[in-house]
Amino acid sequence: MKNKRGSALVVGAGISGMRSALDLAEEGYRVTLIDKAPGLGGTLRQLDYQFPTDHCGMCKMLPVVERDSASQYCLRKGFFHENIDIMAATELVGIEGEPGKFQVTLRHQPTMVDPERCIGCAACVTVCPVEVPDEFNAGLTTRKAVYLPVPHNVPNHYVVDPAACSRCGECERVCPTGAIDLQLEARKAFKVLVVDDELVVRDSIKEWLEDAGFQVEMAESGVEALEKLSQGGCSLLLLDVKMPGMDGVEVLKNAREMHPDLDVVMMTAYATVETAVEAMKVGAMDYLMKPFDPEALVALVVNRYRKLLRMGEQQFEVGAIILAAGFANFDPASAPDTYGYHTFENVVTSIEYERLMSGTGPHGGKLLRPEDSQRIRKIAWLQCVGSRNLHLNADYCSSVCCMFSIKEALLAKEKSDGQVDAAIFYMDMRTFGKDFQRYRERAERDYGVRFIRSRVHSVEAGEAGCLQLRYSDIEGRMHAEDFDLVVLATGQRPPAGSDELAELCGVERTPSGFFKTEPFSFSRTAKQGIFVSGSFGGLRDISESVIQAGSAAFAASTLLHAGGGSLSRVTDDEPAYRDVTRDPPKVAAALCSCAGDLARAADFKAIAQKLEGMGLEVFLTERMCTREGLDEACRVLRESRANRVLLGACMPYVYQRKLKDLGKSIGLHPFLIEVADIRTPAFPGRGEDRARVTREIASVLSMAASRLQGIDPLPPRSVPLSRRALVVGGGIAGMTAALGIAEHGYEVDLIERSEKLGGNLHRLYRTLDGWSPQQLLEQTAAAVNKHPHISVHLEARVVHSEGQVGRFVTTLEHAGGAGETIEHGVAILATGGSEAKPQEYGYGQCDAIVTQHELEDQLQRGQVAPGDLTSVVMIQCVGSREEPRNYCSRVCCAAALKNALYLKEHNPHVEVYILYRDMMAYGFLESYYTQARRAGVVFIQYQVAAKPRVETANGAVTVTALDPLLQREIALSPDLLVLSSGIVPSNGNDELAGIFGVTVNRDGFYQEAEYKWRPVEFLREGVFACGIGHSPRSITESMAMAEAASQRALSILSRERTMGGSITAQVRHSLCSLCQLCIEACPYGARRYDAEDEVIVIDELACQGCGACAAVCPNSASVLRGYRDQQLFSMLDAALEELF
Amino acid sequence: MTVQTQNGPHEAPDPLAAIGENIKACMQCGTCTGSCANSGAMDYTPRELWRMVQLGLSDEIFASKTFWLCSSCYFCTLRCPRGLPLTEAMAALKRLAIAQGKWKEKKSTKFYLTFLDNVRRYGRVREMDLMTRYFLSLKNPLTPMGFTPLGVKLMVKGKLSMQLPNLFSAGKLDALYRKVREVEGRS
Amino acid sequence: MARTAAIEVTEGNPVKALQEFFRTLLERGKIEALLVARHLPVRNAVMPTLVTDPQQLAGADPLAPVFPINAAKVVSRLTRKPFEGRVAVVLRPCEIRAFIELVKLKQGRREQLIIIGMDCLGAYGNVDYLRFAAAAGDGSSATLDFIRNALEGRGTAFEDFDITTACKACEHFVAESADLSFELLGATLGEGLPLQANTPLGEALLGELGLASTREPAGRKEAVLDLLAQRTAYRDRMFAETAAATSDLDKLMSYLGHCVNCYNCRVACPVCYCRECVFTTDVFDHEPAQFLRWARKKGALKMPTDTVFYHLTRLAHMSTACVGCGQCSNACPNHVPVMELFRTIAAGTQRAFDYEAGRSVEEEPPLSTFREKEFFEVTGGKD
Amino acid sequence: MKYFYYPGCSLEGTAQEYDASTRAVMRALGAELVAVADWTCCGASAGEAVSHLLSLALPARNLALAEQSAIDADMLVPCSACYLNLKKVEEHTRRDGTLLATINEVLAEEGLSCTNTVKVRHLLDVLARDIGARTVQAKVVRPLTGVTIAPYYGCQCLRPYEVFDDPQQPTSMEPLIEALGATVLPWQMGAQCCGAGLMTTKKETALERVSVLLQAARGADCIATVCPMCQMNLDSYQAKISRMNAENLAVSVLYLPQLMGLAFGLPEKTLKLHLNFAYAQSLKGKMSALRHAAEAQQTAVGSEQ
Repeated sequence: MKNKRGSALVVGAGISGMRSALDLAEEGYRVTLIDKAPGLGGTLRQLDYQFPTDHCGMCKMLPVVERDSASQYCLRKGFFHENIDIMAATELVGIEGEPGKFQVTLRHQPTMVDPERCIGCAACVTVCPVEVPDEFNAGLTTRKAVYLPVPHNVPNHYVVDPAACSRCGECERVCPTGAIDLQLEARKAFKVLVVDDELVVRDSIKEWLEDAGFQVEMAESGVEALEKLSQGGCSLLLLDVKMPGMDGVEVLKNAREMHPDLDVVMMTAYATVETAVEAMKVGAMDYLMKPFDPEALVALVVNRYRKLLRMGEQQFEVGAIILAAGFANFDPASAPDTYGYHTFENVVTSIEYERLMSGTGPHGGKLLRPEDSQRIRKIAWLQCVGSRNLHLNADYCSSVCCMFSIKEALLAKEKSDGQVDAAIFYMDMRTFGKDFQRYRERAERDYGVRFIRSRVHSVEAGEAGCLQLRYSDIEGRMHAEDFDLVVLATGQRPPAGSDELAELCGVERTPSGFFKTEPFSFSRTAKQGIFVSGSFGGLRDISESVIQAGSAAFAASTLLHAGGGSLSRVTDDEPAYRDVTRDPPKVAAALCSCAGDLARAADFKAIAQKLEGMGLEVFLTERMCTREGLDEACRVLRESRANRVLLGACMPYVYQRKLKDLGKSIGLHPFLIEVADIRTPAFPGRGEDRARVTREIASVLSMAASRLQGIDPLPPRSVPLSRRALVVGGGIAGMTAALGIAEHGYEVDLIERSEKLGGNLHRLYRTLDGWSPQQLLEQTAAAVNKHPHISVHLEARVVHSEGQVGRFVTTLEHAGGAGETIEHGVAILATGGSEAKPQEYGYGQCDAIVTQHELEDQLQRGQVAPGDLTSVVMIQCVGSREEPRNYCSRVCCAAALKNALYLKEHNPHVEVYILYRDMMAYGFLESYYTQARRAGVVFIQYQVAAKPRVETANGAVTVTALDPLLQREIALSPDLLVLSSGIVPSNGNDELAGIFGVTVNRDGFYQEAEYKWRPVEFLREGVFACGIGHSPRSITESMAMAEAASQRALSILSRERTMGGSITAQVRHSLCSLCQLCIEACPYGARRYDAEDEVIVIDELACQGCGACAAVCPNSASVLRGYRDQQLFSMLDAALEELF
Repeated sequence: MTVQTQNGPHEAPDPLAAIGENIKACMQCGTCTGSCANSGAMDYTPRELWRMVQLGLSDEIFASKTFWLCSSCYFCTLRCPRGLPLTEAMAALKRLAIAQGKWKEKKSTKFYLTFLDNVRRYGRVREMDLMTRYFLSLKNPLTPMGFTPLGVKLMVKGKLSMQLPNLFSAGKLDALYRKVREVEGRS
Repeated sequence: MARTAAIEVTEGNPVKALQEFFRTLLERGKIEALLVARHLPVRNAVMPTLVTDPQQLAGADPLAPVFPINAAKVVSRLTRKPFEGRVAVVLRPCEIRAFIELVKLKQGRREQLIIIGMDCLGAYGNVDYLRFAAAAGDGSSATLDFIRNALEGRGTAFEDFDITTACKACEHFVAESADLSFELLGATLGEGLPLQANTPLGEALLGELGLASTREPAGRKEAVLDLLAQRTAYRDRMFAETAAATSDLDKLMSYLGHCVNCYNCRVACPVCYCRECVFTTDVFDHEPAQFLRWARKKGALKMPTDTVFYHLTRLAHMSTACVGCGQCSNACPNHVPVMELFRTIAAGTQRAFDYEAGRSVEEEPPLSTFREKEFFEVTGGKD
Repeated sequence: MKYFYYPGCSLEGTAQEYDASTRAVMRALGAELVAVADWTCCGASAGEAVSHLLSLALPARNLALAEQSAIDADMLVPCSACYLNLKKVEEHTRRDGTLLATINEVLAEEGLSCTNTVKVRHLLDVLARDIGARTVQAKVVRPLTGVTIAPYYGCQCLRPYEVFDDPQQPTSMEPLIEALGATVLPWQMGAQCCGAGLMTTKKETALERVSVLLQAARGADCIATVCPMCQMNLDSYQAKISRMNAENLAVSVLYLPQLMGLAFGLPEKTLKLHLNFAYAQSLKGKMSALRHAAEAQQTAVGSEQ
């Protein structure tokens, strides 16, 4: 479906990588998506459950419009998209050229198993003699050297772990499809020269390496080594530092002179480490410390071997590069004794806990202690492990762990029917996201999760295999409590390989190692054309990563568009297929005998007879998995002139992505081609009863044949789209969205209810990191106003809208009452919100009580001079984080820190007290919290049950707060009391939502389609949300969201016409009783009742063909194309006929 | 009880301020307390003590015995997420208490002062002399009894240096001590 | 909140009292029209009739022990779209409950409607009623006989028949959801017929009509509980017998063996609302060759096919909405105990969804709401 | 291998056996110890409690003395308290840019100056990293077979500065003990505080700490220490604590070099084992058995020849 010139490389195929890749692919760009790991999905592969639903839901990221271009099954199992080339086990190793025209070099790690041929039968696993810890289960279980990197992938291919493989060759021998090639010869050709004056060292190394399949030569002195080197053929030199005569460094220098590309690894004792390090400066690649650990030595050589072979390097040109390499979890073992991790088996990281709890984990989902498989009764979560810790170079908050732990605690409660005691030890519970606060309260109130505000120092051995935590509670009482399991909420770190990537890209990094981005952007680096996506940019949960990934895709898209990509098409949308609508069904079946293997297991003659009896034409082929096999099948099918095609092969999912090509080749629309899995009935281990296998295969095939015979041959319709966007709200989010879309060449109408653009930006003068919102406002507004594609409608309101994605008609009312009607394909709602007016703490009674915005404004105008102040008190969470406004406004803690630091900077003597509940200094904001503490701002925690008291008398304010630690009241008499009152959504949101057929949540913020996976979309297709109308967020966060929303909108705007899915619902109006049950049942909001025509209408683009409507309809007035009752009946008949 | 914070930046610098400066970044997470082997014997936990330092509750701090109970094991310092020099701050509190004569803990203070005097005199510790002077300084005839058994044991083993006290000549490190006092007095 | 007024009963004839009350409603312009069961001039027929002229109320008799159709269907036809004014409908509790189901299925509207109900003492089957009425001479006397017999403890059995099985198993004989309902149970007719308002609308109407309040008759509660106990016991016996009779596929096939696919039960069913039943569409328009294939497979094929399938499908579609009015059995030409089967299955499906058909318009139909964590006993708590 | 040797006051007095065994063992291992002439006290814990500057000037004086001798060597310090005080000079002056000048102003009184060029190394650090278990093993003539040893590190060689071992779960002593042929007692207390700092001033608190340690060491023949305060603290109050707990908690507490010396076959007198209060029967018995066995073997070998 690629229809635009321009392509991008996305590095990292976790959530954010997939999101960025999909965003660009859906827009029509070609994307190469690579990942170092042998499977896709990043961290999410290992997580079964996600907040807030405590389910998965990743599949919701898949395209809704034009969904046939991508896979439509569980995304954790894998995915494909026509415009995305996916390369697993692949690294980016070179970038040259310039933005829009990068030459990138990729390196593929060989998996030794041909994925095209591997049918996942597991024959190799049964014979593999090696067992190693399985990283998928965080080392809690073991696997073989040939294994499935992600056990639930579909299709799933085995890979060989070369480090663990003993090269016995058994797997090669038993593989029924010849998919495994261990490349044993190549290894033998890899010659290692070992140079050491001690014979015992040389001998043992030789033995280890030869066992590992390498060729080894030895030299006992530098001179001998150089002589052997001069004969050539040596791939790697293992070189002792300290030798009599010519020492290691000298040999190194000479050797490198002889062979400048020679790979050299030094061998050293502790005493000469410094020399070894020096040697690395003159060309050694690495060093090994004596005494040697044989495993580490062999691993190092294997590693060098693989790097040197440069297997499967590939170069090509891309316009933009998106780095979505994700994050690494802090490894507690990397720091000295973090909470007894690795000392006690029952101390696990949050990811390990996740695997422990998983149905595919070591205990099948039962909560048992890793050490002794005893039932777990008490679990403690320790927060901020590797985060918020200056010792560990982590002056940041990892942002995700609080929610992660609450989720894990809830799951423990649910899995155990509330029997497990769950305690979370924390410093601040950072529930700053949408609905996080209520989630936390639910955990505490409804599930009895204990929240203990205390950081634990260390984990010690307790009674009966338990672990003991000693801690002081908030009131100073000491406790020593035993737990069965301690879960370390490990924070985020830049991922492994960041150093290389940073160097490769030439991008600067923050002191903690994250990539630096430009002001007011989380995705643009200083290096043009290179963007960061998702958590790789630092410290984000799924929802924010998805938003961020959209923003990165948007930035890349803008660049590609500027390169002329966006508007010029390079390929046709749809190939021409034969019109078969009027022909009677004629089904041809091509069956793969798997090179005779299947033909031996089953009676293909009988099967063919059976199918022929049903009126099918049957062809037998061999190895349809190979190019030649498929070509051969195409040829016979083309010649048969059949108008329905049935393929009998293995792994239907593999063919799903080939169907379009196949269809093109035989001129038949892919939805008229069906793939039936005939391999599974003959899997090894299922018995060799030939009659059973024959019966099962025949049954599978005749079912599919029946379905094909009854299929409605009308091809899916394409729908014309209006390529114009409507953006409601002229704040920074709205302006950013409008500009983003207009920059891509599409017309935008920007509607603003007030008389000027800019919204809240008018009230902000500084950001915490020192940038100027005013300058941003000025530049953005100017760009919007002069953009030829943007029509700004000031003092205008949306009063009506109808239609569906691609074809909305919306009516505006202008200030004078004049109306205007606009046709548009998408709508973005960016109507924002504002600072809440406080109702409490004496606001309004006295001039000395102001809000954070007011303080900022008064400071800016000089109405308040820091030098005149002696004492300022700020109260956080005013009117928020409790019902009815039970959410965190996310920006107030940052605002308080900003204003407090400003005051301290301009008057170091001013006393600033911040009364807070939990400082929401998430992500990199933490460093400002540290700064503020260091600057002497006094932070006093308060609890909702004992809020500060404010009294005013004669214009003077006194604030009394209870310090929970000392259990004492602290009386303050500030010159200024500043209230952080939080954000409320704009009062028009509700009405506007009604007009566009979308909803708001109970707090009045827009209700997105799905909090994590579709954060900028509404359930109603074609309508998007961004900015603080969706949820409170900072300027940069709002802009990122606006960019993500524009990017989603662009995927629709980028086409003149678009295709509905081949499987969609239809209404047989003559049968319909208009009970509207189907509307209720539709999870995509794709159905509505047209009262005027008294019919049920389906939005074909929004319909995802799930069939809920058909299920709920009693008389099949609602039907699903391709799955009509008659088809299913005949499939049932076919199935029963063969099995009885 | 209510804590009144003093408004006004222009008062004399609080002697506690220097210590407060070092632990300003403390966020009362409680890590220190969790590790403190002696917290059970303390009247305020370290977590509370640092809070009191932040709030400038000088009188109560020096009335407490918390910092005297610090045995310098450095566990708290090791794991303080803010990297604060907590053990040093405990020592600084001892120092301040001694300097201001706010010693509730007579034994500790006397011991430290006697010890350093011993070093000033001889350059190295002369244990017999040190113990004799320490017990004299306590002016408590019963205190030495607590140590007698060990002292006797040590003497029997010949482990106490028996060099005779040199009461009248100048001390070995007089000059160095004098200079330290001079430099410290300057700031 | 509930308010009770007493309607004067003359000559010990509650039917007359009701007619008077309806007349007042029409004459005082409170309603545009009244839908009520009325004796037709011909052969003791009692049919729902839409009356606008107060003079035409003479034959109105909502207490006649018969309802040839469940009038919910008629009310649904009346109310699918807005109309002028207000209409009162006099319905039995099972008719009201069926109508509530139809409202949820967008097949009717509660707005502009005053629903008047009554304590239902049961009804005879259509054919039985003709014999009963004929024996009494005319319909009006038959009704009075029936009421006296029922209320005075003489029972409702007559000759060799009684009220229908559905009625005997019905525990919803009080019209709880009606705006106004006549309370026969426990009433002393000489002191007037109690008329209870169950809704604000009903209350307002009582107020407008200036009817004096009265107290609930002393014996009512006991009378209701007594009847409920009888009905529930009967019902549970019926459930047990039906479950035993249909406990496997063979028994079920024999239970439904007499079905001739006439679809009368479906036509009579008030909650079977499809414009056209799927069984009469092309879906079941099997290819001729298909019959032969089926026949070949088993060696013999009963015709017509799809009878059991038909009932199972209807159970799947409608058992959650079944109110147990019994019209299906009433309509069956071959005496298939359809009602017994439906009520037995419905008891299970409605319990499973914690749903009761006809209880309230607010309660969403089970299949239109999605609850993430339901049927733990089936899923075992797995996702 | 050459090191400056700073014994510190304890090693002249209460810990003479530590001094003697360190010297003997280092000699056996081929390391030369150069005395720091005219060294003075590091200030111990008293310095810091009284004067910050004095607490740094005292150790700096010793570093300055070593620097003066113009030998390129690290300074070996067996006493953990001295080690930390000496180490602090480097760490503090690095943190505070003007501090070194101030210290030198004080040292100038004695014509000395410190530039932080001499690296301060704890004895355990030197044994574990410079010498290593393999070299140690090579010197063993009388393996401590069957002897179970609890490695006890104490605080100040581990904390606050993480130089050569994990400050909370240290292991550096283990390979050394194993090299001697002994068995390492698995316990969690190696890095816990013994409370020595409070023994003179807060005796009850300190005794409680020792008690916890001795109880945890049940099963060991010996606790190996590398700090004179820890040794004395664990060594001297065993009877009292046993009475308090109504349980005999007596266990030998030897300095690590003493144990090494035993395995190297050095005479007990050289190692001054008679100065340890708690050289308990269990260990003594095992040691003499080992000695007899070794002698018997030697005799046998001798007669064969």
